[in-house]
This record gives sequence, structure tokens and C-alpha cells, in this order.
Amino acid sequence: MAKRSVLGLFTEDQVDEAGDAMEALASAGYTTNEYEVLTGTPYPEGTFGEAEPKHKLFRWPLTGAACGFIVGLLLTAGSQLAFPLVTGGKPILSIPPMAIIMYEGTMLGAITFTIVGIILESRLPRMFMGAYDKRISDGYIGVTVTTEEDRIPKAEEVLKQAGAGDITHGWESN
Amino acid sequence: MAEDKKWGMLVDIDKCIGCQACVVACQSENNVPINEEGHFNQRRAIEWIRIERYWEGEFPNVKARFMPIFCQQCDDAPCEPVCPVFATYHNSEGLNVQVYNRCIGTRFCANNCPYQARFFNFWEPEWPETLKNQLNPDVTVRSRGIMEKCTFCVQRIRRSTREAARDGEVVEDGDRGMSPACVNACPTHALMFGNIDDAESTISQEIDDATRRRPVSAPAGRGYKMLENLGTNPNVVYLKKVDKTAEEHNVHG
Amino acid sequence: MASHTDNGEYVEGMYVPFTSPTEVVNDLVNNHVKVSDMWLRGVVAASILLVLGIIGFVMNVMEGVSDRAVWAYYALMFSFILTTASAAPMVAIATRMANAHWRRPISRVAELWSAAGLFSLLLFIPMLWILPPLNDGRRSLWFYDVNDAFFSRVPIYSPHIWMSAAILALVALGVILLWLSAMPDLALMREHSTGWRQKWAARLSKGWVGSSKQWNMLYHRMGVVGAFYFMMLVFVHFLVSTDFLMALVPGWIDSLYPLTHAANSLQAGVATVILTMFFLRKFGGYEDYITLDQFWALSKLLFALSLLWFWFWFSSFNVFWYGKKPSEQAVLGYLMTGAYQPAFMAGFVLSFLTPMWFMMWNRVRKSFWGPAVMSVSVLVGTFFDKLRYYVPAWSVNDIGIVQKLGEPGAAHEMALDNLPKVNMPGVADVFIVLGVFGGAVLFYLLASRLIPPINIWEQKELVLYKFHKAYHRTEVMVLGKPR
Amino acid sequence: MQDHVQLSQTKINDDLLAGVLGMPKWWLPSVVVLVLIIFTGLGAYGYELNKGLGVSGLNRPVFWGFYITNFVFWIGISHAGIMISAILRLTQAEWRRPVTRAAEVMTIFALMAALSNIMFHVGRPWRLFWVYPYDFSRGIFMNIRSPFVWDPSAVMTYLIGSSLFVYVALIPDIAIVRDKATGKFAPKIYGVLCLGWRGTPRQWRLQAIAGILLSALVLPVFVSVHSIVSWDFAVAIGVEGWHSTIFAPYFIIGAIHSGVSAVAMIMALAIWLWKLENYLRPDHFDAIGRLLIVVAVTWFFFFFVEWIFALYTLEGPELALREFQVFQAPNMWLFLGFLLTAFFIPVPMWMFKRVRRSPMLMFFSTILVNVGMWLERFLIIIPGLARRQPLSFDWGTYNPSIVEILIVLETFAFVALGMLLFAKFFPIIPIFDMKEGMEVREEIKIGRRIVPASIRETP
Repeated sequence: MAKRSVLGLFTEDQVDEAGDAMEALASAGYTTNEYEVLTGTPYPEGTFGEAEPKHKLFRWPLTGAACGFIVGLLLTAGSQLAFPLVTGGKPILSIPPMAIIMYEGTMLGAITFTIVGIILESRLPRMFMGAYDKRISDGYIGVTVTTEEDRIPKAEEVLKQAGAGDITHGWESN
Repeated sequence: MAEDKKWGMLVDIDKCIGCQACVVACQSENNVPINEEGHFNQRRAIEWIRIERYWEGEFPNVKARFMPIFCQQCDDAPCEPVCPVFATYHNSEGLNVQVYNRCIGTRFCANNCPYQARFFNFWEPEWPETLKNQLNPDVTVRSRGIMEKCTFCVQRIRRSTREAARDGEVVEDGDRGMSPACVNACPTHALMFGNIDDAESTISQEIDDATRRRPVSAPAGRGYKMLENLGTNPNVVYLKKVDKTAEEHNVHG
Repeated sequence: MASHTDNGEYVEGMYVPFTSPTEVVNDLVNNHVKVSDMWLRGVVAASILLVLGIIGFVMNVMEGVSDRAVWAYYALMFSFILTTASAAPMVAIATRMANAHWRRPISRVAELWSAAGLFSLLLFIPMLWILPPLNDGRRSLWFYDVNDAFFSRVPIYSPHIWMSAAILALVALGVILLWLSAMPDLALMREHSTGWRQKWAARLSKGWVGSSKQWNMLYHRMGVVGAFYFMMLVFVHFLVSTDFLMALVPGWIDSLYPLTHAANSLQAGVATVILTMFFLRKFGGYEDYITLDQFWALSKLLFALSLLWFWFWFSSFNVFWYGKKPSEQAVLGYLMTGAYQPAFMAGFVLSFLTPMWFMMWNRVRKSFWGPAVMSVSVLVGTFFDKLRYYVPAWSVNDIGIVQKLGEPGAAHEMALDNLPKVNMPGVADVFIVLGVFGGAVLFYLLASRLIPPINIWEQKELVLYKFHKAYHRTEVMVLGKPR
Repeated sequence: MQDHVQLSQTKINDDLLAGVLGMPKWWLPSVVVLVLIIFTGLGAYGYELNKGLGVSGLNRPVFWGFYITNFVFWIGISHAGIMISAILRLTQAEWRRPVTRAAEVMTIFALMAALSNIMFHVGRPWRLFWVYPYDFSRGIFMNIRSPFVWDPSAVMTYLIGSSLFVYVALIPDIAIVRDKATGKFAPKIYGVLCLGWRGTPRQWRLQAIAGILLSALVLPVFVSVHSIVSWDFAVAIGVEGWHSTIFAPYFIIGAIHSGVSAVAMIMALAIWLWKLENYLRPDHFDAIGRLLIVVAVTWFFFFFVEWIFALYTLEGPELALREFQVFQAPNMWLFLGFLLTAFFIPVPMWMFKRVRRSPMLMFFSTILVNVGMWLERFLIIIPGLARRQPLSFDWGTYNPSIVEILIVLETFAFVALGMLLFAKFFPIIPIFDMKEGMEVREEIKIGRRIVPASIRETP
């Protein structure tokens, strides 16, 4: 079903109020994946009392490296065995050149996979912006709640109490 | 008569008179473009075989030394492994072959050749109308942008082996006109061509006799290979000039 | 200003320092003045080894200095000490220049190793007799050429002269650096201790009262001396690896090797420091100071340097392998694939493969045992790597260039044509290896009694410049950047 | 000590987006000029394609010339990007913040320029793709034993890696542009480009990790790339002076030398063009100047060792080559110029704090360095190829033709244009990074002294 989202906007120096809002939301029975804080700059972790995000990024580079290594191995060994042409009296399977290209393959795999991992792990690409306010880029802090329509007004209430300036609504669908 | 082939050349500096007949023969046999004066001035002349001329001694008793230099068909050729597209590699008959179609013209091989026996087609090769018809049909006319070099007249080797096979014989050195154009053209027989894997062949005899008790650190016969310290193991053996003053030049190129 | 526990210790992943400088002083001074029996045991063991070493040395002297092959293992150990102990202070110097706070507890741990530099100086003296002068045709940096009018004017003992000067300078710089950085602490000792230690401290602290002028001078001097120490270290490795190693093997012309020699020494130096930290923490009673921060940071460094090890090795190897020059092939065959292949493989696996594979994982890096074990692996690997270079090279006895220099193009043909016989370690060699090892450790242990192994004044600075503070709903670390 | 200016986020947005949202009046003219230069160069290349490489100054035995020199030069420049951003990110140096992106972007365009040089260089560029395992119809793959196959693999890895790196670090700033941009399409386009970034703690967290992790991954690649480029020369035994094991590290450190200089150059330009003196402070120039001293001295040491070992052998041909390099015109003058510009003029200059803190002087000294490093590559490649070796019959010389010169100029124009275009569409200084920098800045009061400090997350 369609969800709605509401966003309460706090000014740059209302950091603690934003934190209060998060706590209030928690105590009002909203789950951590329902409400989020949006900032224009990275704040130290836990500034708003939010939990450290769990992520599995570190398996990405390893998988990528493994794939790249295997591809490199197949490519180098394969191409030399498939076309066994002697050049300069070097062995058909010359290890040092293979090592070089396998190395590059490994690194390429690791990097590309890491990039993909980072994008996916940060929940991007995101199709619907939901409730968002351009002023966040100017340093405002937004606390947004995304939930079923019926629970929206309560959230709005909580945000107002915590001292949110403007309240904006948005459609969310997922 | 050994079945396995390893083509080699023997150059007797003592016999070379620097007449350039080999150069001309090579040009006409292998469709090497005409080197006009301009090409020489640009240092872009293509001579698969060239006679290097070194002056020696002071006037008036000055001597000219001639040294025919062409691709040495090295066993451990530095030019081969650096080609990114396998345009040059070592074939089963010990020849360092150049595949024109594959060449993309990085000129890496030319840098790595210590004998500078490789040539690049900087210009589209051209022949005067009158010479168009004398191009050798057995040899590719190389387009611009690729490398070329001495092939030991591989087309002749192929033809004679083919014909020999047709007549059910095994080709001997030199018969059926298999030896390269330069060898045939040399008036003083300074060049000798043959299968050096075959112990009986004349050339192996000659080389063996000339290069007994190698390596060069203890020189015995007149035989030596060019720039041996680089470890390229050429298949071309040179014989020193029988002349004390020539030695430095010959031993170390 | 910051939230602290009442005692410096290591609380879930973060280092919480002492609250007040005075606590630091008292704790460290007390810890320093009392003689632990662990230390006594160490001294006894090290001395025994040293005695063995002296026996081995005497046995070699019996054989005489004419045959270099006899002294191959001795040379190996000299270079090993030069590679480990002499490089260890770099950890302190570099981190101090980078102004990294985590260095503060361990900078002295690293600097103390320059005391072992004195030992390497002793080790060097006999080598002067063993190595031939230039006039018997050995190659050299000093371009000695019997035929050349200009080059032949070079003094035939240049390698010995320059090497002695360089290593003397290196050791001197090391000791000066140690003394400088120790001055404020010695002053502390002067105040807080009694008996011989107080006298010694009073004499060495040179009337240090800690005026701001003195502090500025100290910072400045330590920077300068440190920079010179680094340059001299590189230079010494440069000389050793050319005139005392490569020059002995005909055809061995590896322009990268001097730098490899230096880079490997940095790796081994870091390993040495990590291992020392480990022991000081386990048996020295410095758990509060040498914490996970130090191990974590240094193991990152060790990991990077292990990768560097491979890069330097491969850069040399690839060029030789691809070039296929006979002279280079001969050298490769002799040093790598020949009889000394096991040593090479050991070096390769222990100095590169093992650290690379295990230290990739943060779990290994961020622990006490991981880095310690890895450093052991690196040190053993370094030993074997140096072995496969020094022992074969020193076994080559006929340098055999003189007779060739006459011929035209002789330089081309300088190749290793006849391989000398494999040089297996005898009893004397084993004794020497153990003895040199023991000697270095002994020097360190003794020095650690004279000078506090933890830098007290830098520790005090740490209290000022690194602390935690509340930030809205979380806690952050504040790092001061003085200067 | 950090003489910084504390600015509000709005101010930062306005300053750093000025070049993107508005259009400085110098922008269009300079783009036009650059495009003209590029077209001239491409025209020259067309002529070369049509007539063959004969129109260049190359000959036998000097088969490699300006193009390869330029290739190596641009690869070298490209190394600064990762050098600066990766190493400084890993060491958490605060002064990295304003310079990282410019450096990385320079990496990308410099790499493209380098690759284009290979295209200009080869005899049959339309078959260049044969060095990749692509052409199945031909029935043969590339020869992986050739350094010219290692090169493409390494350079492509580096190009792809650093481009993605830049993109990931760009996402938050694109989001800012999305919020700031006006008009019909711009916000939509940027919205798509930033993948709907909203700035949740999770996204910031991963952004931070990305910086560290990717730096750690890209550094080894950056080392490998130039090592491999150096092996193009070092593995050759045919050319005197090339077959030296030190080449890999020597090229790397040379690359860093020229690259970091290039970064300083771009910083100065950024100040003048986009009026960013609030963000690129004298401190930053001071820091990069110190870094440059260290790099330059190290580089000179490698240079010294390389020479020592050339002479160490006492081999006739090697000595002849060095003699040709240093004592014979025109190389003599080039060599002199190279020594002065690459080391002996700039380094003494950097010794003075006043010089380090002045963008103008840093700009000119670093230009000198890059001139010098270009000459260095030239002096490594050409004299060796002139073959001062036993077969004296084939000694050669090399005079570049106008075609080559035009094409070399084109590559410079190309990189400049690339930077300008990028700066038009994206912020050339990482906005969120600057904001974070302002955020984490702290001060410790000790007695009367105020010590600059910065906040770190507790490990």
C-alpha cells in the first residue's frame, strides 16, 4: 500500500531538538526504520542519538577481487595456451606477465564491486524522494517519518512538539 | 638428412668486398620500396640487408671495413615478446617471422632490436610505373604503418620445400634455389645459408669449425655472433677478417 | 573538560589516558626504578648468547681473514642488525614529524634501539680487514679502474673509509637523538630518584629546567637530528649494499637494490618496534601506555611496508627476468633459484606472503597477538632474505675482473661464470648468529634501565592534546595539533 | 596556525556553486580558444593519418618520440590525483579537503590525454583495439607477455577506478546542485545523477568509508600503473640506458613530483578563476610546498642513484650514452634546463615560507617543475634511442616536426578544457567535505595558548 512521509525541519543550531524529536518518535512507538534524520553535512556518528548503521560493505571488495583474479588467470593462462607462440625464448606460461595482468584484474574487480557495494549499501538509487526540503542543503536538519497514512498525524504532532519549524508532507511508495 | 630445420647464415667478413649486390638482390626479391635520396636523408630508408662501412686507421693507410647486417633471427629475440599482438614470433624452423597483417605499428620491436634490423613503413611504399610489373608475386607489398625486416627469403624456403615435397624428396641446402636472394647474389660467396640443426650440412660444418671452443671470452676460431653479451643467441655467425687490426670491430660489433 | 575514568587504561576500543600529568609521572617513574626479575632473566639469557657469539667469532678468527667465505654469516648478521635495530628509531622520527599522537607512548621504545647501534658499530670493525681494497679489481661505487688515469687516483681504501665514516655518523646521530629526547625525563629522574641513577640523570640532563626556550630548542633539534638520521640511514644502506655486497658478485648490477635494502630495513624496523612493544607490555608492566592504538597503527604501517617489499623485489626481478642478459641471468640463478632457493623462498613467504595475507584483516591488525606474530614472521623472513644475498655474495672469492679489465669490452663480460661452492653454516656461524642477536638485545635491555623506555614528557603532552568530549548525543575525540 | 575562515553552509554553497549555477565571463572565451587549439591538433593528426607517420620527425633508429614522451608525462601528471587524495585521506590530513577533487578530476583527463597519445603514436591506430581480448573473428588474442598489453590493462583499471571514485565522492555535491539548481531540466538531471541522495546518517557513514576504502584500493593501482609504464623501457636490452631496475620507483617518484606540482598549479588557478581564496588558504599552499620539498628531494636521490649505477658499470656504450646526454648539443641544453627547472630553481624557492604561502610564486615554480619533468622524460627516451652504441653506422638524431608539436599542444588544451567543463557542471571543490571540515574544527585552550584541533569519531 502507499505510504506517506512527513518531514520536520530544524535549523542548524537545533541539533539537540532534532535529537529530542528522534527520541520522542522512538518513545511514541515508531521503529528505527520508520524515522530518519537528514542532514546537509556529515555529523559525527550518533550526534542525534541514532544507532550505528549496520552494513556488509566489506564482503564486496573481496568478492570483486576474487572474480577479478579468476578472470585474470583464465585470460592470461588461456590466451597463452590457446595461442602457444614462442616469443623471445620465453616459456609459454610466463609467470611474471601473468602476475601483472592478474593483479590488475584483481584490483579492477575489487574497486568496481566496492563502488557498487557502496551505492547499494547506502540504499541508492532511491526512486521516490518522499518528504524532502531543499533547505537541508543549506544546513537545516530534517527529521522524516515514513509510515502508514494513519500514523502520520501523530508523528507530525511529535515533531511539532520537539520544535520543528516547517512540516512538509510527501508521498512514498515502496 | 635431419627432418627438423633451423635456418642459419654464415657471413665471412673476410670475403665481403662491400659491393652491395646483396642489397639490390634483396630489394628486388622482397618488394622493398625504392629508397630515394629523400628517404636516406630522413633516415627512413628500408634495407633488409645493409652493408655497414667502417673506416679504420689514419690517412694515408686507411682501410674500409664492410659488415653486412640483417635480421639475426635470434633464438631469444628481444623484439618478439614485446609485440602486443603477436605480429612477430619464433616459428618452428628457428625463423623470427613478421606477420604483416597483425602489425599495428607500435615500433616497440624496433626499439628492442639491438641490431636495428627492423624497419618501419613511414610512407606508403611507391614504385615507378616501369617497376610495378617486376614486383615479386610471392611477397606481400607492405602497406604504410607496419614493421618489416629480413625473412631469410621465407618465400623461397617455402617454395622449394613445397616442390621437394611434390617430388617426394627432402630439400637439401641451396638446391631448388632455396637460399635467400642475398646469398645467391654474393659474387664472393661471403654469405652461406643452410640448416644448422643438420650436423652434416655444409654450414654446420663451417660454423662448427669456426666456432670451436666457444664462448667468446676465450676466442678460438674466427667465428663470433654479434653483441653476444646481450644473450640474444643469433642464428647468424660472422667470421672475423683475417687481419689483426680488424678484431676489435668484429668481436664487439 | 573531558570524561575520563580515574586511571589510564584501555576501555572498549579506545585509549583513555590519565587525567593528570602528575599521575603519569609517578606511575612511570615507579615502574622504571624497580628492577623486574623478568628483566634480569632477559639479561642473563642475552649475555649467554653473547658469550657464545664471542666464541664463534674467535673460531672464525682462527681461520683467518683471508677467506671471505668464512665470514659470510658474520656479514649477514651485521647487515641484519643494521636492518632491524638501526632502522627502528625511524618509527619514532617519522611519526614525530607527522605529529601522530599515537606515537607518544612508543617513541622512546623505538629510539632506545639506537643503543644497539653501538653494537653494530663494534660488529663493523672486523669487516674492514675482511674486505679487499680496490686495487685487486673489485668493482666499487668509487669507479676504481686500473687502466683509467683519473679513476685510479681514487684511494684504494675508499669503500672502507666512507663506510666507516657513514656508520659512525649514523650511530652518533642515533645516540644524540636518544639523549635529546630523554633529556626532560632524565631531569625527572634527577628529581624523583636516588643513588646512582640520580647522579647519572643529573649529569646527563644538562641542567634541564623545562623553560619554554629549552622546549623550543628541543623540538627543533629533535627534528633536525631525526632528518639527518634518516638520510644517513639511507646512505649507509646504499654503501653497504653496493661496496660490501653487489661489488663482490661480477655482473650484479641492480640499480634498485640499494633502495630495496633501505626499504626492507624500514619494514624490519617497524617489526622490531612492534615486537619490543609486545614484550614491554607483557613483561615490562606498561599495559596502561602501550595499547591497542599503537599496535593498530603500527600494523597498518607494517602491512604497507610488506606490500612495498614485494614491489621492490618484483621491480628488480621482472627487469632481469625479461631482459635475459646472461650476466643478469647468472646472478638471478645464483641468488634466487640456485642452492639458496630455500632461503629465498623463506624470505618471500615470511616477509611478504604471510604479512600480506593475514594483515589484510582488520581483526588481525587490531589486536596484540596478530601484529606480534606477524613481526616475528617478518623478522625471520628478513633474516633469510639477507642470508640469500650476503652468504652467496661473500662466498664469491675470485672477483676476477682485474685480468679482464685489459681486454676490450671486458665490462660486458663481467659475469659470474664459475659458481663457488654452497656455503652451509658451521658451528661457529650458528654461534655468531645467536651471539649477535643476544648482543643487540643485551644492549637494549641495559639501555632501558638507564633511560625510561616510555617517553614520560610526550606522555604528558598526550594528556593535554588528546581527550574525549561530549558532542550532542555522542562522544568524540579531540586531537590537538600544536606547531 | 590554521588561518581559516569559518563560514556558514549557505555561504559555502553560494561560493562553491558560483561557477556551476552562474557562468563567469572568462569561461566561454577560454573554452573557445581551447577548442580551437584542439581542432588544430586534430587537424594535424588527420594529416598524419592521411599521409602516414612520415609527417612526424620519427626515423630509424629513433622510433619513439614526442608522443611517447607525452604519454609518459601525462601518466605522470595523472598520478597526483590519487597521490594527494588517497594518501591524505588515509592520513586524515585536514588540508586535503579543498584539493582532493580537483586532483582526481585532473587524474581522469590526464589519463585520457595519455591514452590519446598512444593513438597518435601507432602506425595503424584503427587496429589499436587488438591489444584487448576483444577481436574473436581474427582468431588470435593479444600477447600478454608484452608491456604494451600490461599498459592498457593497468591504465584502464586506473581510469575506471578513479572515475568511479570521483563519482562516488561527487554524489552528495550533485544532490546540493540538485537542490540549488533552477530551471526546468537541470534539477531533474542532477536528481537522476545523485541517485536520490538525501543525506541519511547511513549514506554519510558509507560516504566516509568509501573515501578510506577506495583510497586504500586505488593506491596499489597507482603504483602499478607507472611501474608498468617504466617497464616499457626497462625491459628492453636493445637500448642503452633503459635497462635499469630502478626505473619503476624512479618513474613513480618522478610522477608524484610533477603531479603534485600540477595540483599546486590548479589550486592557484582555482583561486584566480573562481575567487576561492576563502577555501584555498596560504596554509594549503604551505602544506603542499612542504610535501613538494620532500618529494623533490626523494626524486633527486633516485635520479642520483640511477646515474651512479649507469657509471658504476664502466661499460663503454653506457658511458657514451651519458656523454651524449649531458655534453652534446642540443641535449646538453635540454639537460641543463631540466636540472634547473625540475630541481635547482624550485626546491630552493620552496625552502622559504614566504614563497610557499604565495599562490603566485607556487604557481610559477610548479610550472617550472612540469617543464623540467617533461624534459626529463624526453631525455630518458630520445638519447637512448639515438643509439650511441657499437654499431656506430646507425647513430641517429631526432627533430620533432610541426605536426607532433601541434598534437602535443592539443593534449594540453584537452586536459584544460576537460577541467573547465567539469567545473562548469560540478563543483570543483568538494562542498560537503568543506562543510565537514568547518564542522570538525576545534580549539583547545591551554593557559593563554589556543591550539588548533579537530574532532574525530571515537574508534
